[in-house]
Amino acid sequence: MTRENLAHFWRLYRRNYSAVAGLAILAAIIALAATAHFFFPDDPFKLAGRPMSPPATGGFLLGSDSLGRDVAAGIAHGAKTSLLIGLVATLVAVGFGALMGGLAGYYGGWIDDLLMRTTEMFQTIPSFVFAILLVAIMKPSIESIVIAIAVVSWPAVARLVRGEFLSLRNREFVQACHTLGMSDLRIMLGEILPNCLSPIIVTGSLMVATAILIESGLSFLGLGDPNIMSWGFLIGAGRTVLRSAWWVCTFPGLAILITVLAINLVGEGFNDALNPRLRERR
Amino acid sequence: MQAKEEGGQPARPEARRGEPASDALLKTLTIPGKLTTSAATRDGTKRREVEARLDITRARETRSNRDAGFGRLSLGDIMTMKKLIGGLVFAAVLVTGSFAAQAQKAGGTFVFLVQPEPPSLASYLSTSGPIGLVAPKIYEGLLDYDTDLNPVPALAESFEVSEDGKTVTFKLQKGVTWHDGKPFTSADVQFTVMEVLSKVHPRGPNSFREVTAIETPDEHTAVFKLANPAPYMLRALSAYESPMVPKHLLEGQDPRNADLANNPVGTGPFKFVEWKKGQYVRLDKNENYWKEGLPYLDRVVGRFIPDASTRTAAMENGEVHYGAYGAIPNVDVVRLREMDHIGVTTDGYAMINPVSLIEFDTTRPPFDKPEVRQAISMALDRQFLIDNIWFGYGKPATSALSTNFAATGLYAEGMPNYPAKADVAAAKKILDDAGVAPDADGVRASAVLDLIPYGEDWRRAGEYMKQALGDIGIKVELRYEDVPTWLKRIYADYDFRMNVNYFYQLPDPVLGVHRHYGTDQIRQGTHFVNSSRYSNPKLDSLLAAGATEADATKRGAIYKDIQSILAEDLPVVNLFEMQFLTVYNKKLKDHETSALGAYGSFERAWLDE
Amino acid sequence: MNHSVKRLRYVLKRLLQALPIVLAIVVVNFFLLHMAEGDAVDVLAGEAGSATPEYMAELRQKFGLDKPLPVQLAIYLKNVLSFDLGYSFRHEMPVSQLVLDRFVPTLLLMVSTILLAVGLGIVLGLIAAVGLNTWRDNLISVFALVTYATPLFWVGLMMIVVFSLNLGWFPTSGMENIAAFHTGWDRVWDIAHHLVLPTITLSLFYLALYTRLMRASMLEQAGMDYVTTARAKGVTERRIVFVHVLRNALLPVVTMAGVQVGALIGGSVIVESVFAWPGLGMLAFEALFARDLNLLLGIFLLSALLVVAVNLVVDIVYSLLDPRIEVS
Amino acid sequence: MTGQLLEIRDLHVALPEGSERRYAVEQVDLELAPNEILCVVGESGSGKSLTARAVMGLLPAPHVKVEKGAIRFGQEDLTRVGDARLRQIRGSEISMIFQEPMTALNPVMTIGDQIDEVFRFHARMGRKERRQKATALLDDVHLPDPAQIIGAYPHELSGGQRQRAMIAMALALDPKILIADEPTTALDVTTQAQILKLIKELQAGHDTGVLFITHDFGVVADIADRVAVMQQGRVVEAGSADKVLNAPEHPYTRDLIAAVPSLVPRAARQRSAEPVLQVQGLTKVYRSGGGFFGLGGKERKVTAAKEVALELRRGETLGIVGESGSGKSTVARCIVRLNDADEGQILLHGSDLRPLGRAAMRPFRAKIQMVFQDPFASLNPRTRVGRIIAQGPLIQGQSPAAAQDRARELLEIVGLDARAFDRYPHEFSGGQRQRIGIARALALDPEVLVADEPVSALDVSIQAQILRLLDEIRDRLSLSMIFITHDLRVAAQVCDRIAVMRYGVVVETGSTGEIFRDPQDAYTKDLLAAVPGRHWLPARQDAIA
Repeated sequence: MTRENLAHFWRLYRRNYSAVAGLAILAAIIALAATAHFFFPDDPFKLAGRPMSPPATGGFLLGSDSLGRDVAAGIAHGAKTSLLIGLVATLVAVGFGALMGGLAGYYGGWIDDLLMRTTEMFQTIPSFVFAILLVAIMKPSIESIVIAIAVVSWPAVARLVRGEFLSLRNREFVQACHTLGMSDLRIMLGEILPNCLSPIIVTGSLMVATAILIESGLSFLGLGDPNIMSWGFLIGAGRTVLRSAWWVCTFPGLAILITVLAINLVGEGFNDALNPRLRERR
Repeated sequence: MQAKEEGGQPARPEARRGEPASDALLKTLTIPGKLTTSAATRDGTKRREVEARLDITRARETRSNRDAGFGRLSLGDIMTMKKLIGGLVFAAVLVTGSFAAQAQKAGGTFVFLVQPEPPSLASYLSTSGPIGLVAPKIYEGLLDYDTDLNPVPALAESFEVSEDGKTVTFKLQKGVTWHDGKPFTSADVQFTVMEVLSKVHPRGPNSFREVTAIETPDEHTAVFKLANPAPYMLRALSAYESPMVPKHLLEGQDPRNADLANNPVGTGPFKFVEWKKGQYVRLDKNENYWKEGLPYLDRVVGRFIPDASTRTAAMENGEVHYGAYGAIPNVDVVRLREMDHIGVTTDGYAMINPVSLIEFDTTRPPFDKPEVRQAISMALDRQFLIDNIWFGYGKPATSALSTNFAATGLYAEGMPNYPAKADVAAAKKILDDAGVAPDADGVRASAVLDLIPYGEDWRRAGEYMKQALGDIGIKVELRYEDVPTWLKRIYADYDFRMNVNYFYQLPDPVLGVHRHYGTDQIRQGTHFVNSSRYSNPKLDSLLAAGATEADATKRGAIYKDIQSILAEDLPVVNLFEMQFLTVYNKKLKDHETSALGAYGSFERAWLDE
Repeated sequence: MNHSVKRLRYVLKRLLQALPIVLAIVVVNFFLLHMAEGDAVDVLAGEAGSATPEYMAELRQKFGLDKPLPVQLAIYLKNVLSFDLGYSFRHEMPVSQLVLDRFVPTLLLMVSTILLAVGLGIVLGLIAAVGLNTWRDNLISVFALVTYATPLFWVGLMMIVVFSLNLGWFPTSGMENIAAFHTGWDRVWDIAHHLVLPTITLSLFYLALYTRLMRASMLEQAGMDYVTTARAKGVTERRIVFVHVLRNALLPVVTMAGVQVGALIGGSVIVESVFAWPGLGMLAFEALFARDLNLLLGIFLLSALLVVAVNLVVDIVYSLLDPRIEVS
Repeated sequence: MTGQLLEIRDLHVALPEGSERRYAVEQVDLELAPNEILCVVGESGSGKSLTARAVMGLLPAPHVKVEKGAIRFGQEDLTRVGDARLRQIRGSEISMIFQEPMTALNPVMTIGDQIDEVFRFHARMGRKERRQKATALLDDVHLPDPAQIIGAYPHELSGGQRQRAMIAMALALDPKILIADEPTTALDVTTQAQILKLIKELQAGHDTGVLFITHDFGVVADIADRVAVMQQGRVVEAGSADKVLNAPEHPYTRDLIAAVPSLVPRAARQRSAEPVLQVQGLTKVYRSGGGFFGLGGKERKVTAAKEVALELRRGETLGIVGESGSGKSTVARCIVRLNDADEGQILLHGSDLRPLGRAAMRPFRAKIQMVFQDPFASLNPRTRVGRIIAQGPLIQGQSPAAAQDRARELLEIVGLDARAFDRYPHEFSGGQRQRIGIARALALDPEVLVADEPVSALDVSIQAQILRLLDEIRDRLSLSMIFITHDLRVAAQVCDRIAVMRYGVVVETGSTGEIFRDPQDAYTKDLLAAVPGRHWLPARQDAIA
């Protein structure tokens, strides 16, 4: 995108106040993740003080957990992991989904049939159970969680991209490229793909949110990576002491809620700004 | 479901796996001495109140035994039975009479937690914990054991051991019928022991190893013919350990595939009615129970609630009355025990004696050096683990043997390398002296720590250890896998460096301790044995001697030597002695009338509603 | 009559089309499960406590786990095609019986969740769209956003704390009051009572989804030409909303409901776990960690069929709503 | 004036803030008498549609609203009456029909139900009576088998039938005014003629005043009693049809009328004998259904082109004329190898292109290029104009510098500023974009240019410019051109020879002069007869080209 395009985009985007608020929150969370090492230089797993200290006591802003770890530090460091998992899983899912959907939509015929049956298959399997299965098989680690989330998320992207490719491949500008003798690959990547980026970005931004939720669900069921601090980990670790130390579970839960909320708002903002047809509605 | 989503249980040990006794049981044959164990440390007024009541019950029981001319008999006494004169008769005691209701109220539905849902109810096939919670209410054994581990009559009204110890004659109760109406006879005993327990039960082949034949001179007499004397066999006749099963429903089938597994028919106080998978198993009062007037309860329901918080909630608002073996997480127990309607006890686990520990692969660096293992033992704060993860329930380990063995004189005090509080400086010094020096980043060694996948607590423990060992320069990465993966890794592939685990030490070290250390216990593919692959000929001979030594003092000395060696070598570092908790609604009365605790029949339990 | 024959043929054809997908699911999962370390025997032996390698080998033979993979798969597929789901290693019961036992609660939870989520979602979306940019719209939008962003298990746990423990309105868990063993209408009422919290918990996320979709769909349809036509005819706004726009706006919601079924069954694992609801999700979870292959495959098979069936129902509903789609 | 049905006075329709203009409609005065057809004519953006909607009170709220002025209907000012009254008026006293009958009808309601609504909201009638009236109405608009159509859904009808149903609905309660917003634009020419006839017939029978919005002077000539010409939101000229059409005063009106292509074919040109492209026996069948494992249902076949034979000679423009579905576009797409024909030969200088694979085709790509219909869809919105034009040469192996130079040159040739090079397509108007599309096609120095309806999406004045440009470059670059169009007026001015297609078959081929003068095939005759305003010969300053 050029600068003028960006400026145009921003003009449209900022008309949606809640989206601007979402962006601000998200920026704050990213800043938190980026500065985690500055404000909380210690390992977030470090036993920093008296276990189960309530918020604002014992030097713990948001309290400490059952081992005396700082919940605030955990949230700050966990932000990085959760955002990273959300982002990477989404990128993988979007990449793969776009590949499958793009090929299916562009070529049609038996390729479409085959790829779409495969997609359907993945949509027919109960997705969360499948994610659990994958993590269990690959053993809980941040990589396997990312892969599992991506595996259950890509079909939605594939369907979306297929639809876009289907409609775009018959657009005249694409046909013009055919008449110029352009290769399929270049048409797909250079001509069609840029034109379906908007819906992909919108869907992708919402998928980041979903990925964070899935990660927390997996952690809740005990399938998180035990070596890496994430919000899901905090909740999984805190749920056992939920009734006696509400803060251990509540603050990471709120962090997830706020982040997912912010991402959703940003996604809606993207949608409004990128989708001119809906623009007038707000 | 294998555990992982579970939080907060101190252990769901039996829930997850059977008692890993193995063939070592056999060796109890020659163990002399008194083996009474008392697992619980007694504190807190609430428990005391329970005990007071239990004492009354016990007194009553004992009295009735005495009245019948059957003296108080310790387990040790039974074990040395062959030295006793002639034979020992215990006369028919129909317990029912002496238990005529005083305050007991009949009726009501008793709901208890069974966690996780058992795979089946075939207690003759598996010693799996959840089966143990349900099946003994349906099936009965020949004997039962009181809270001091003395045998009391069950399906056998009396037994007699011949002078040479090679013949044991059981006189069976009369008028006992199976739940389907067929009479219970000596043929059932013969079939159960010979065709079922000695063939398909995990421990049966050992318990009944010496049984060559069972003769049935009449319907109410079963004569066990033994190749060698086997007094330990008389400890293994409880409903939990050796349930009597109906011959007419199993004969001619493979017991492993029989329908009985899911539709049990026993002689016990409660009849199996239905099992809603994923919800509950329902047992109703056996109206034709041979103990007249019992049971008091109309109905017993075992509920399966996978989520620990929800289990606590259900206990809290009275939807369930009873949860044992850590069904309620310790953190919630701390809260619940303050409530007026909830009681908590550590009783009922006398026979299992659990200890948590770290197993090391002693064949590969860095843990092939005993010094590294010592340093780890020094660097871990046992009291921290107990206080913060198990919420005060537990006792720091001080030796390879649990302090519960103090009663039998086997436990040795003052072993080195077992501090209750961490001693980081000492740990570092040990490493420095051994030449395990830190690199530029301060890292002396790094390794993966595997965690037993039986609940959140172990993950917390692992997270703590990662920090604690980081302090002495041992960089730890945690690994938490599901049960089958973990079992395979540790016991079949030996693909690990250190592993957090817990074992039952059982009432005698031969049963629960030897399996960690003996060279003969390096058995690839068998779970819960010497996965450290520690092999020390000197220790092997001491273990052998300890198993056969009859004299209590000499045996104590042998075990002191064993503990000294192990305190230096530490192929396994014991962390702490675990205490399991039973949480119950105070409406429930008389639920702890046998040594088996939650694995008991609950025939005398009643609800005060 | 001709119509119903056509519809029946359509249903049959769709089921036939689904067959390869369902089989593919079975095959994929079969291999995935075999990639996992350990097997059912390891778990059973671990539970029993003291199994020897010989005993384990014997068990493997009994379960057929000693055969080469392709043979195992062939045997399984052959059995499946003759409607035999095999025997659960762990529960020592036919898989079909186990799975069908848990199917009813799953269906109950699923149907009530879909009804609540779709029904209420439509109503809320409609209210929001009609009162665009009013406080109602804002309130509903905020509600939808927040529920969409809240982790399920958190909601579930909080529901129990608030509605079961503090207020005592609903039971904490389970499907029935098992101490009571109600029969007849009492039992129906009892189950309904137990159903409330899990349904609300599970449906919140989807409720948010459908509310937002419905709102967007209503707004999109409100800009269509036929709405202008209706206005030009002098039709009241009320009728425009409820007769013209609503039916068209429902179409994407219905489609989405169909797509979500698979996710719903999966997502219910957490809710089933929190509320001890005896559904398929939890059974699958347990089966996975017990490496109870037959059982897990059976569950995948059944849930795949369920998804196929629901999609079929959705398609038929769709064809009833939209005359442009012909069921043939 | 008195006795008017409708008087619009000083109407101002304001656009939302930040728009290009403040008013979409400004100072508009119009009046409509009973039994009169008033045509409001103008190009896109002239405000004609919004004027019509303002009368109905159907301006897109809340952004666009009447700011000033009055719309007097009887005793009332429609800009001031309440919603309830407005609803009463709509459908019963003033009704409206729209351009696109497919989207203007609710897809999920039957035709009968949609007509029924008019009665339900405005008249007290029993269900049975309403149904009878609806059936009668459908009969009035000459729909076949009204009893069946009443239960049909919109998608089950053809475009013309749908518009008839719309008209039936609009006239259900005998309104005083019918507002028709480009009601025939989306229809084929023969259908259009029928619908126009129908509107006129019904209007005459019911004394209805019709406010007819259109961009097409041919249509105006056919039906208008009076004409108002709008430009940029203002009425620039109004008067009787005869006066405005034949003696326009305002320069804008004159320009517009001058831009309408004449039906009289231009003078024949010298013809080369050298065939560039020959198409023989071209057949194309579209298949749908089938699918994986043959489970997708029954296969459906549509023969879009059947044994089509064409010949294009050097320097000439061959027109392919037909209505939608005639297969004219299919033929074009087969020639440029966008579609693969099933049978036949496509001979370019004697070598058959049809069987060539991708790679083998590439060298021939440069020889045949295409110009597309939709100037908005035919340019990638995310690519700069310079790149769009240079792409072809780059693919064909030219150096980037050469390709860029060529692109700049071409921009000049098609009449665009060189600064256009770095801009994006959305910054250009439709006509300019079509120029860019032409430049792209020319970048490869083709011998044959296939233009698929290149001007049908453009306003008439722009259309004239583009046609002029195409003529120019054909001569300048000695191109041969295949020109696909549905518009006989355009064909008359552009083509040397014409092939008429119907249902995939070429029914008649001949020189433009012959075809117009003496059509042989009955269908060609129908087509010619249906051209709107065929009897009107605009006074033109100069003929095109």
